[in-house]
Amino acid sequence: MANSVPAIKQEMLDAIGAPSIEALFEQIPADHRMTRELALPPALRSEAELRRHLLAILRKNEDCETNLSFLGGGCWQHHVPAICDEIAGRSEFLTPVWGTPSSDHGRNQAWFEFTSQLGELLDMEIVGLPVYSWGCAAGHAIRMASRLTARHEVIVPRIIDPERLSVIRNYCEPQEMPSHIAVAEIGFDASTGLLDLAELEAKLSSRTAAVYIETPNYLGVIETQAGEVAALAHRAGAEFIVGVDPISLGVLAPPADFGADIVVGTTQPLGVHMNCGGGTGGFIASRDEERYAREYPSLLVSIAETVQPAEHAFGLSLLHQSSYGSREHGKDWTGNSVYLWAISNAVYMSLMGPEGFREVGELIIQQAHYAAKVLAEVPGVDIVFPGGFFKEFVVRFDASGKTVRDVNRALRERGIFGGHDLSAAFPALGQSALYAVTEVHSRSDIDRLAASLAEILSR
Amino acid sequence: MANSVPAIKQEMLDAIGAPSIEALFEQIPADHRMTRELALPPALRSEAELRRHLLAILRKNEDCETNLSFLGGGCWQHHVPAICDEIAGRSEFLTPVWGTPSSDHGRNQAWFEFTSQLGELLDMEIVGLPVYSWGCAAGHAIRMASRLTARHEVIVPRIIDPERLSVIRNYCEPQEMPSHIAVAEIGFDASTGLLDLAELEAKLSSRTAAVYIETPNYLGVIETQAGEVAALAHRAGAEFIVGVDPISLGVLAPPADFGADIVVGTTQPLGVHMNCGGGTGGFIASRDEERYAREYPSLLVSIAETVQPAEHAFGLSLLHQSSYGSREHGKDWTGNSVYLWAISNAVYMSLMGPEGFREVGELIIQQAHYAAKVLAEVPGVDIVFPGGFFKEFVVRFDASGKTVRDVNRALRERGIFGGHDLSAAFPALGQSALYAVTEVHSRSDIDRLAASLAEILSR
Amino acid sequence: WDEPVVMEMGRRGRRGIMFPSADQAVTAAVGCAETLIPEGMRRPTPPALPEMSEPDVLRHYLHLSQQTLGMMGISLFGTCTMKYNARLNEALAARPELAEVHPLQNEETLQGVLEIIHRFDLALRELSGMDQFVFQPAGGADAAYTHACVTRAWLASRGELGKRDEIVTSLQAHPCNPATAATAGFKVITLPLEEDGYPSLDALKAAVSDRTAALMINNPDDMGIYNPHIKEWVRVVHEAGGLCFYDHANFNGVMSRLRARELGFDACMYMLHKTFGAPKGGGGPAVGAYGCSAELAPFLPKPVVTFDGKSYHLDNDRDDSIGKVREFLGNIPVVLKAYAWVRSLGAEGIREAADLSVLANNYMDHELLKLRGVSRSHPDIDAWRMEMTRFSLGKLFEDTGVSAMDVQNRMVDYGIDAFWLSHEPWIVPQPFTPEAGEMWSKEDLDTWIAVLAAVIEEAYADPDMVRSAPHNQAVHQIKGAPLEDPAHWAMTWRAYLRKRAQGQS
Amino acid sequence: WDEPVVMEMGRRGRRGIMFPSADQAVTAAVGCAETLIPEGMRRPTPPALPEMSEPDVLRHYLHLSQQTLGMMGISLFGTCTMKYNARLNEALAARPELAEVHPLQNEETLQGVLEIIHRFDLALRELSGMDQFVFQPAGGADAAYTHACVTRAWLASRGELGKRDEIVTSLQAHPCNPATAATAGFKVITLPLEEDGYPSLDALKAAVSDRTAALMINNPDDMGIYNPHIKEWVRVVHEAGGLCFYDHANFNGVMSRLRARELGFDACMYMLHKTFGAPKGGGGPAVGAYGCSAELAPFLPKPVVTFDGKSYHLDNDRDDSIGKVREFLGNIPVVLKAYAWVRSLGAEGIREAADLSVLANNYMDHELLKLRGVSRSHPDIDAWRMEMTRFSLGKLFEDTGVSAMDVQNRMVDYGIDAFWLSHEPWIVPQPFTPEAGEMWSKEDLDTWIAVLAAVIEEAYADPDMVRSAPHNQAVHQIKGAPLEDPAHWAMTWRAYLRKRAQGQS
Repeated sequence: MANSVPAIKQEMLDAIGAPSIEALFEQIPADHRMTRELALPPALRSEAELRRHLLAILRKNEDCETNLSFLGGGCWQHHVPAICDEIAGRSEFLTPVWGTPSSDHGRNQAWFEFTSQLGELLDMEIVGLPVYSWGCAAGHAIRMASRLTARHEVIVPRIIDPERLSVIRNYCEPQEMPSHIAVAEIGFDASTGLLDLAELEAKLSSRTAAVYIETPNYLGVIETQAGEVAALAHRAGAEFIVGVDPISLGVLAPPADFGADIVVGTTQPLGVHMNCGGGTGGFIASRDEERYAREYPSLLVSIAETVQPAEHAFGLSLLHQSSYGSREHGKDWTGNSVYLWAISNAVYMSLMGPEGFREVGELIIQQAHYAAKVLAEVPGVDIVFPGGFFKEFVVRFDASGKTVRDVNRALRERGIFGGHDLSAAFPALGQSALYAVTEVHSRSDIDRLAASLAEILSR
Repeated sequence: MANSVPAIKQEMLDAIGAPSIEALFEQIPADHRMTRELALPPALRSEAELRRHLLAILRKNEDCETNLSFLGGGCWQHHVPAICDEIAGRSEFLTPVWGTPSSDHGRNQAWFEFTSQLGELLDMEIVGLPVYSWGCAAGHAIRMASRLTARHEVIVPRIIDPERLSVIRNYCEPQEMPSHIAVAEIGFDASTGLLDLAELEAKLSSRTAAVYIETPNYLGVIETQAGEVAALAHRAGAEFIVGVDPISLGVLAPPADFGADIVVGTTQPLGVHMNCGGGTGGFIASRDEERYAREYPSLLVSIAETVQPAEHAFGLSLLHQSSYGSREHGKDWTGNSVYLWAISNAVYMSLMGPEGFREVGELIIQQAHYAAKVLAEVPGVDIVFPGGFFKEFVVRFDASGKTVRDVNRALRERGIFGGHDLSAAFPALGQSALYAVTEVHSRSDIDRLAASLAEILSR
Repeated sequence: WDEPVVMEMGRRGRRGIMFPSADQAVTAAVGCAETLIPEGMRRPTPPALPEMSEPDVLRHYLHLSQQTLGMMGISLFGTCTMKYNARLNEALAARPELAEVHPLQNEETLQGVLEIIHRFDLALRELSGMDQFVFQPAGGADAAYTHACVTRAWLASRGELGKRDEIVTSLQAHPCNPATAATAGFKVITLPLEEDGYPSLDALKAAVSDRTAALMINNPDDMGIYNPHIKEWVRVVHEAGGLCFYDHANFNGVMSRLRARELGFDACMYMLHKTFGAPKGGGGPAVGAYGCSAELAPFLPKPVVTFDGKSYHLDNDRDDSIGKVREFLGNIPVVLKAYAWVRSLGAEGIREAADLSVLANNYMDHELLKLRGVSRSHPDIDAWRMEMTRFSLGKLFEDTGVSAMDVQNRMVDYGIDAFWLSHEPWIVPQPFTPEAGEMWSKEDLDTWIAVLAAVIEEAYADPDMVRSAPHNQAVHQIKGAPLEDPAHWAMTWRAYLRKRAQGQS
Repeated sequence: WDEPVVMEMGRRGRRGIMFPSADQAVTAAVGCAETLIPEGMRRPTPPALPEMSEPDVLRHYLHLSQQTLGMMGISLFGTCTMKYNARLNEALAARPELAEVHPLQNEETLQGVLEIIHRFDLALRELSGMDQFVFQPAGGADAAYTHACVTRAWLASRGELGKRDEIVTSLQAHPCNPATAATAGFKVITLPLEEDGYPSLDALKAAVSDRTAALMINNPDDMGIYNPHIKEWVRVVHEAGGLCFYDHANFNGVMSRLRARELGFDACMYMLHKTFGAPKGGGGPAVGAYGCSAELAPFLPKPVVTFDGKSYHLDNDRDDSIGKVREFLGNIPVVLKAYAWVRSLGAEGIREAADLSVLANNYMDHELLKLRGVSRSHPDIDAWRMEMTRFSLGKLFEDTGVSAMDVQNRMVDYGIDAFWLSHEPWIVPQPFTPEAGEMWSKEDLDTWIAVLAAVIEEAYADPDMVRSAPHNQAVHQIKGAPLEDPAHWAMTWRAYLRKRAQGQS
């Protein structure tokens, strides 16, 4: 620390006329003080020692670069272009907190480019700065819908990430709370993974604030009835909220096209490493209608003129409705989120362009279907929803007599991370796992997986 | 490529009135043309594929982070502070070639800070921008001395890196060339590794342009007679050139103190990764006397005033004497070198300060001696020059009956890179290896080496 | 750089990054992509994204980075404890051993991650006296929200949920406390401040009742004033049957000198992206480390990392857990960086950091109060302030019409990024709250003071010039009104284009 | 940033980076450091280096980086073929699998490095027709020097060393050719240019003799003129008993269209830090890839990488080798980046790059010649130029007194870094040599042209303003005279301090 130098400390003490540093803590009563020294591991003051210590710990991880991974389920291994890391790692973007619209101009512009490009992918005119995660975005969107409709029930699909659902339930508050939003679930067709529309229709009512669905859903299936869901929801006076993986939108229709009012989703696939889940981020988007705009909890960056003719800058809109502006009267709350990743996302989207999103979408969907096909040929393996998916699909091992746990252990021994085990969260699917295939996989990776599974299951 | 778009190509062709791109190559006669397409491996146009391909190759290397390495001999594993990489990797410093003193101001200042800080370490007032390597620096310095003295003989120690000596011999030209500089070698004391002063005195003459020595020398020994060498050289009217490892200079006397006229050495230890030898760089320094200045082949950056009062910038001095300015009449030649590493070096030295250099020097010399001591206790191991060294020392395995090759193979199986095999280059030392110990080693690393050797040699 | 918005850049057909076509065997097996997409779910028109080359994208964002001042100058952004973010930590966090780790990997393959979590948990337990920490909350506010959720679960376990429905806080507590309490469904009672800088004990006693669920409070607050009755406060709330949550946003000045649990608190939170040296990233990725007593630990979000002496485990088998406040384990790279920060300092270094930050603030305080037009909150309290002081430019504003925001705008012209004003509501007029912290050198602090002095002189000499600042930044002062006007705000380029076209028509 | 020189920064006692003390067992075993240093060899006084904190060092160099224009704007630095340097390559080269590799490791542990070298060797063989490449030369000039050394060895093997002592080159060959030839001990014969842009065949015939060791030449040269008689030249030199070396500095425009060996050359060199997309780093680390015929291969610097179909080897057993021109294997990270560049393009991409660079140059040529005061060398040659054109601002200088350097200085005010003037000697007055290359977009080229046009207009309107440029850079125009004056030049801060003190006394 620059001022650790004793002479500097003394200069400062002399300047202020304090007898000692200790004296400066006079406000803290004696009986509030910690009575002993902190017992922490010894300092590693040299960078070389610290580096070595940390690296030795990190090396105890296995990673998806050394191993071949088919894990997905809300966090995916997509290719991260090198310049995403380069830009997000620039000291200028990495280290600041908050300045003025002029001193933060570059960063604010990058944020605006995040919202603008994501808006194009989504066909939506309002995109907020990211929130913590997809689940948090969904939770906020449901609360927005509840405020917009003054209703207190949300309908969600049974096929949903249990973690995300848990987040949503927390945002919906327990039933003892006055603003509690009841969460109703609707089932799915066992052969296709599509929503049970009859059940939806039965559960929709004048109490329904929102219908929330996802496409592709948590088990990978593209929801072909989304337009009908929208019509049903709107007929009931409910908001229609759709969760989406934006990397699918080069080839899949944006939810606005089939009637979504609010769109949420993840930002991680757009140029952010998995980071053991630390790459997670969520977005909220909607049409540019004042009723929606005035319910956003997140920060909103807008382009605006400066005092200089023909010059633009970027500033925060509607800050007053945030918790910063209105404390407990604000819309939910906001705070530090994952704004650095928004810059990575902006870089990613400008590298991709329309063609990049098309190419990556096509490659993913083809490879995922190829994987499903070759796995289906492995004795003992079934594909639960064999068509209509994007990058993920469910693999059932019941016929093999083996558990997912056993299969995955055997795969790990071969340097492969098998799909995420669904047996606890979706017991109806038996011994099933969620496999994700993306553009980082090659055909030979998939063939290797199939061969390994064939070997493992034949034992 | 930005202009690959067919419409852009056509716009440009239209603008210039050319019928086709092919037509633009009209200057090349038909019989000069390659008659077939290039046969290169298929393009990996996607970054993801290219990354995977390159990484798969790189992973075939073993490295000194995963393994415990005691290799040195001209390239050393020292700690590289993270901000050295950060600064050298900044696009602004990484990608430019050459601008004006104003547009390159930041880079030129960083270069001046390289020369200025190295000048403090060396106690020298002129430091050139780096040349390719220590050997190249030595070669140029010897040629400078030859021009300064109009003599054509250089005396070098027998204890010298054979690679560096080969570089020097090339710079000294074969005897058939009119400017040939004869290279005489002087031996060393077998028990101490110090120079044989009697032999030096015998070989010094009015033909001697320069005496070149190194301290610590190639086998690690600090040359305690450097002052006497200086006196002898100067008495003969020769220039005294000293090669030095700058990381030693926090604790060891700078060569200027014992009479060096020109100092050369390596820049790699100052914040540059080994890079499989790609971190190599060399420096040339001297007193600020015009006769020396006017013999430099390298670029020289000087501080100077600008047209604005009280403002400084940095420009090239004496460019006219370089090959750029004078072609075959210039001082040797110059060209692209390792100027980016000069920035890493500057960052390193400003992080280190006097205390950092003292600490690192003390730690290294203590650990190296500790290593020599514990290795000496291993049956079958002798330390050839058991005292007076800095970070390297020679380990002889003759008593064990094993070759260095065998020992090193066995060490490799244990994740250890043993010292560099000297048996071919220094047959007089028997089965010996040059071990390097630096601040990156811990005591337990050294103990592990000793235990491994004990185990290997006891078989 | 006069840098266009990326949406205006590029040319049709240009490519930034490409992907291979599927292997022939893949296409042979499954057909082309269109056939795999269900009818009606294909994207009908491509998104109107820019079409750029890779070098152009890089250069564009390099330019934007250079137009971001932040820590390139001097930033004493109060309450955010601007610290040095060691590049070593960035280099390590970027390694595949962390960056390419999937959160759903088997725990056997996550031993490094879990070890870091566990080791850092132990360090925070030592710093706070709490019994368990989790790092799932993705920011300080999220940790406050977590506390509100934990409070609900705790109340539910005692059959008091729905009965105890009030959370007490103070006017000076960070807005995230009342906001997250309200979002979680609680009523918020905000205690006003007295002359001594904190609410009175009597006010607290009047506020608590059998409806009290929890107290959520900062201490010291961001005025640098320490509530010496805090132990009594905790006792009062506990006696009323509520929990006490310590928002440790202002931990920097008290590190090593007091521990939340020893003061009686049931839970606390630290911001790893502030106090613990991880970079702010302009607002995350962040971590609000949430720690609590053994009594509350069963309610923590899951999983919790455990250590059996040999290996680390993810404990998901926690029936009373509130579940998740965010998917996965938390922003692990931030935890790594915070752990690195703790290890680089050790106990002595942490104490030194607290010492230096309090020393520096009092030095700033002493020098700033010499300036014309500057005063501080609670002038009657003559005790040394903690690591921050709330100042006021009210007098300057009265004298010149130059506001604190105008001063911010002018200071950036000197390479000094905005100071923090104050959270809502303002206690003093035209507030400003610099935080010196332990990183900045005395020279930097002196520069900061000198720049403020210069701007104040300018304000008295030429207020219009200061009010129209900045004058040498990438752009001039933004107009504020359009940002609040539905006809003009434009949160995306497509909204801007539409409104511009409408405005022109 | 008004950034001081680092030597003026910091404060006594401040620390940037620290090292641990030696382990107690170490000190117990060997004693303290001083006792280990031989008498008289201890440093008597510490070096007067700055004493700074780590954040201050980082910030200082970040500031300096921001004051370096380079590729942040548009840089068409002729002969240097400014290219995009893919960040992917930087990320890969920085990985420990390369950065932490020691060059003296056993070859079994270097298989990745050796594979890259071998694969790239094969690629260059295909591009050139040569039989073997080495990457030891650490720059283009070093490759020329290598050729001079190889020539010596070849001559020695034939008993002609000392007899054949002349190397022939042309006035337009890069200065490194005559300079390295001279350094290697050869006499240099420089052929003048004729009106058609290259020396006459007759001049060559007159120059060659039984003293001719080699021809060292560029083609095309950096005027964009291709010598159509080059095959005849090679024949003439070969018949005289000399070698022919092709300096392929200007390879970018002819890639995929011609091969050095097919034209008869015995050796050639490529600059990987230019033509092959590795970054320049402001002047290296660089690689001059040197390739030659089978006849010359025995003389190559050693080791040479070989492949036995299974693994890669370092062949050091080469009796006729010239040994080393630089320690170790070469700048391997640069080789990796160049290999990555070749693989990212493939044969078609390389052809496209050549096409685009020639197209872009002719587009520039066409547009620049419209500008007042601009002409080009050899105006009588109306053929399309190759990838560069040598222009002249001689007319502008005559009309206004504004020189090419003045124009450079003014263009940087517009964010366009200096163009290349010309190697010595100047063929035309006030030369300038932009090279468009394949990376820059047409929009960038148009901007470049527009800026030059604007500066020319300024030169006619207000020549003093242009002559005193730059006006909005970090610093103003440097004074040139002190740089050449022994009383004033100061290549280090300590020299500066001494001379300043002397000047003041």
